[in-house]
Amino acid sequence: MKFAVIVFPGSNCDVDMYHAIADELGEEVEYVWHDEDNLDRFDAILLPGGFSYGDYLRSGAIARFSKVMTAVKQAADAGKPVLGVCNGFQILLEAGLLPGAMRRNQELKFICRPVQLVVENNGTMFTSAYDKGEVITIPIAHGEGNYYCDEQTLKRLVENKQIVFRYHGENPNGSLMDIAGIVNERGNVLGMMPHPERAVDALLGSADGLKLFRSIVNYWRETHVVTA
Amino acid sequence: MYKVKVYVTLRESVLDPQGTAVKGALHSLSYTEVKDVRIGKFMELMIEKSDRDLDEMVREMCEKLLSNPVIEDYRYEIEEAVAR
Amino acid sequence: MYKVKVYVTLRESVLDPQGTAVKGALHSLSYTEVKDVRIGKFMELMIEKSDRDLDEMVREMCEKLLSNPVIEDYRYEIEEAVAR
Amino acid sequence: MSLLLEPSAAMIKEQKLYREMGLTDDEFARIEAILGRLPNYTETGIFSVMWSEHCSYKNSKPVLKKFPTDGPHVLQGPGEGAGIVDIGDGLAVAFKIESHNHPSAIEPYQGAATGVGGIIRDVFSMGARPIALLNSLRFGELTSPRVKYLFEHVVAGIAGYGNCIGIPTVGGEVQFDPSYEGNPLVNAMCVGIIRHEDIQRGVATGVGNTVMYVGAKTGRDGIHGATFASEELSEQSEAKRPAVQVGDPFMEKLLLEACLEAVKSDALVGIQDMGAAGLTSSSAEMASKGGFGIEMNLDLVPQRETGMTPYEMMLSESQERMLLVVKQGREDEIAAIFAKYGLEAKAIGKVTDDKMLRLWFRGEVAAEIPVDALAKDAPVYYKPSKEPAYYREFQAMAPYIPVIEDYNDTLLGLLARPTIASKEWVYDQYDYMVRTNTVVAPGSDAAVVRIRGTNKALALTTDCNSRYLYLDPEMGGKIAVAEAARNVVCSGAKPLAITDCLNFGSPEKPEIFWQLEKAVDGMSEACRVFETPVTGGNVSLYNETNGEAIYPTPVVGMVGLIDDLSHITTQSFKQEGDLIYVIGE
Ligand SMILES: Nc1ncnc2c1ncn2[C@@H]1O[C@H](COP(=O)(O)OP(=O)(O)O)[C@@H](O)[C@H]1O
Repeated sequence: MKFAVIVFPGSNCDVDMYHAIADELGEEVEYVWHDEDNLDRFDAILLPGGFSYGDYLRSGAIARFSKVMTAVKQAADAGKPVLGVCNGFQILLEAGLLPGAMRRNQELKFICRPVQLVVENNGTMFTSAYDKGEVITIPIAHGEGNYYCDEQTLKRLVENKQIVFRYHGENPNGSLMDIAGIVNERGNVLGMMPHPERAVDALLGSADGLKLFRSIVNYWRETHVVTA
Repeated sequence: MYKVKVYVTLRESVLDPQGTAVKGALHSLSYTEVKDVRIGKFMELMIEKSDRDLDEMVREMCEKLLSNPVIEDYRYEIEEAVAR
Repeated sequence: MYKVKVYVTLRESVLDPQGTAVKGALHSLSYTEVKDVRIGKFMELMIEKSDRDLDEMVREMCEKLLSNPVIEDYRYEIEEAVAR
Repeated sequence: MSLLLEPSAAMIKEQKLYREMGLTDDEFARIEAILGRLPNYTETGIFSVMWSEHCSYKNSKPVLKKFPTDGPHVLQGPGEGAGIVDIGDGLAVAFKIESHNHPSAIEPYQGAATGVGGIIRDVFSMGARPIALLNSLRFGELTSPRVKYLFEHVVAGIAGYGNCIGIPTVGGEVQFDPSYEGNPLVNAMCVGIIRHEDIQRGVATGVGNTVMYVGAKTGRDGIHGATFASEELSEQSEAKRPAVQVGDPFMEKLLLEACLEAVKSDALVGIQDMGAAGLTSSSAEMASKGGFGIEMNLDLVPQRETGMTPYEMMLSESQERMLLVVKQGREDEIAAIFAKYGLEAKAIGKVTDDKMLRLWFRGEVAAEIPVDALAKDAPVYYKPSKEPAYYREFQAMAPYIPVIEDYNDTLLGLLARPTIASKEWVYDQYDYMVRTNTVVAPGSDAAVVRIRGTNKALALTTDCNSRYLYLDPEMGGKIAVAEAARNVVCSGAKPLAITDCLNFGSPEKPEIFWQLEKAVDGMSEACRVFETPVTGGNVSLYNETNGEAIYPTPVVGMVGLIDDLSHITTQSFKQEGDLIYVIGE
């Protein structure tokens, strides 16, 4: 299975994402520069965190116009797993691949710390290795993670079980319904503020994020077993 | 050359944490008369004359990039400016 | 009740990385007519009538809190507003 | 401002205008002698920044000579962007600390942010990949709104820059004391990893080689920042506001990646950050170190504003700029690397053999100065030193023995002191995990950052208890180094070397100069004992408000090596029933 890590100018969690896949997951992975327009050779697309284009104007607002985003849309339309973490999530929102928008954290401060999440939906291709209701520890590091959407959208997110992760205990940023991560209706595009790629090695505090990447690999194996 | 002023504001239904914080700070400075604060963006663009329709172009820029319709509204003003 | 609009802009010689980035993005969206972008803040304050001089009060708030005189300029407009 | 408005050479001399730029009468006479004529306005400005304490260390040089700077593992001692120490496996660690005190007092967010940006450039200009940031902060008591404002915005500025560029801020310290009320200290440290063969130096060599400018355009920001940093803060500081620059961490991220790619090319001869006194110090120092001259055409300098004069361009402290020397004929290769990141590398001059800094502007020579006069041969002063009366008094006092009635009360009281209390409020705002190598996060003794691809890690800390230094600078200096060493050792590491930032009051006062000398004596002795040479640092003098100096604050930044990840130790208690020992006296 082959992963793409998209690198925008100002991405800075690209290296972490790369190492999580290459070193901890043991799968193939390649950096893809923002001006490429073809992602056909990849089975899953990862949009890492960071400050694309300095996060100037609004986080993710400028990156969404990168050439590579057209290819990301195509991959999403083709049903490939697309994961956006932190800034990657913000870009997916700005690009309309996921509903809603981000506001500044309620306390108006950047927050970096490990937080607890509840796996609300373990029926997705990103979460099948978790138990439903499992509480996991994953770090957050963001200044704009205060998720917002209008009421109808929120209702739909709930009805379709699109809310995948919620903050457990204290909500660090003020997001609606303690949302930490959502998928699209089809279930193949996941955006989340916490950083699973920072939780893949117990030496650094937690390896709870590894199951997320394993889920993607499991999904891929299941769907590709015939052609393999 | 035109000077285009764009105002981007949070939609009324969206809570504005920054505005709330500023209101709190103003109160603690004893400006308790302040009942509400909303914070938005103010952009000044210098745009050269071209064949395109300026009004339409500015609207497009606002909708595509300068504002996020999910949470923001925008309005703009166009002034003729003397090239410097 | 008054509605006070405050415009905070970066001083002319101060670097505006945001404006530069937005200009670049607009160019790559083919709006090459855009020659300059400066990004500032736009604030709307609802202020209740009181004994204090409104004009002076707003000026004070701008200088103390709403703008940073080291790098920013401000101006404001006062409108009478109907209380909602 | 048009050139015509600049004072003439004669006016500068007659009206002693050079004094406003911080030059003394003697220094001006010396400049006249060096040039064999009167300097014009641009030249006077160039001399004034290069001969400021900030750039020339003219008052501190004799003191800095006392530091032990050598050791078998030292690959680069003081004098370059950062010191470099061998850590085996062909790898080395590059690190340095720097102050941004005065800018932070005026505009705390941008002052702190650009301080971080500057120290990062110092490290990657050596060719090293920055892997961690630390800081050391001093403020007045948290009771005043002004101090709260400074504290909040300094922390936000450090976070804003480091988080955006994606280098983890892994440690630091904060002390609150009335002596810093009007003059906060903001010291930032950056640590990087480098392969031995990639080490770069800021030199200009090879006649005909091309001088290239990369990064942000030059604006009128920060003109005379170096001189400003070498004066005490006063009411008039407000009027000097143009000295405040705004940082662009996004630009620096691009610059960092591009420079680290460029250093792999053998087309690159030298590279230096445009720090204090920007274009002036980078060009003059590179030429002086290389033993060559530099000629630049200022019309080619990328400019953000229109109508900039040579004076303004040479003294601008616009951030996120680097100066490169590239082999003649290979400019395109380097330009292509920068283009990938959307940056322009622009040829603005060339290396010459006449050891002159020559600047052209609109077809005329705007300045012509021997480079060594600006760098190597800048004046050095041996300031008088005098033991302050307070020191005698303290020494004569009987040792203080506290009377404690209720241990619980005292302990809780101590823990509530902002200086001692948890600093979580601070480090929660720093992305201390990005690049996923932070094994020990802020909150323990030293931070520990592993080195990917090896079984090694680095322990990093900044320390200085300035109250001890005030009471006894020599002993306090020893204690600062010893505290850093203890923090590093407690984390499982062997101390390697230190960088230091000497924050003091005005060296014109003999009592302050005495503090500086004694502190350095103490630090030097401790460094010899621990075998932790000083591989670089920074001096920030004139930290005074209304004639009152801060406590002597020589901040120590120490780097230690952990040979095996299994040696990493943290501070917290691990389980019930474990025995607690006290070691030492
Ligand atoms: N300005 C700061 N930036 C980052 N970390 C900090 C800062 N100040 C304190 N810390 C972290 O908080 C912890 C405790 O700091 P401090 O109270 O100074 O204790 P110590 O005296 O043990 O150094 C340390 O791990 C330190 O790295």
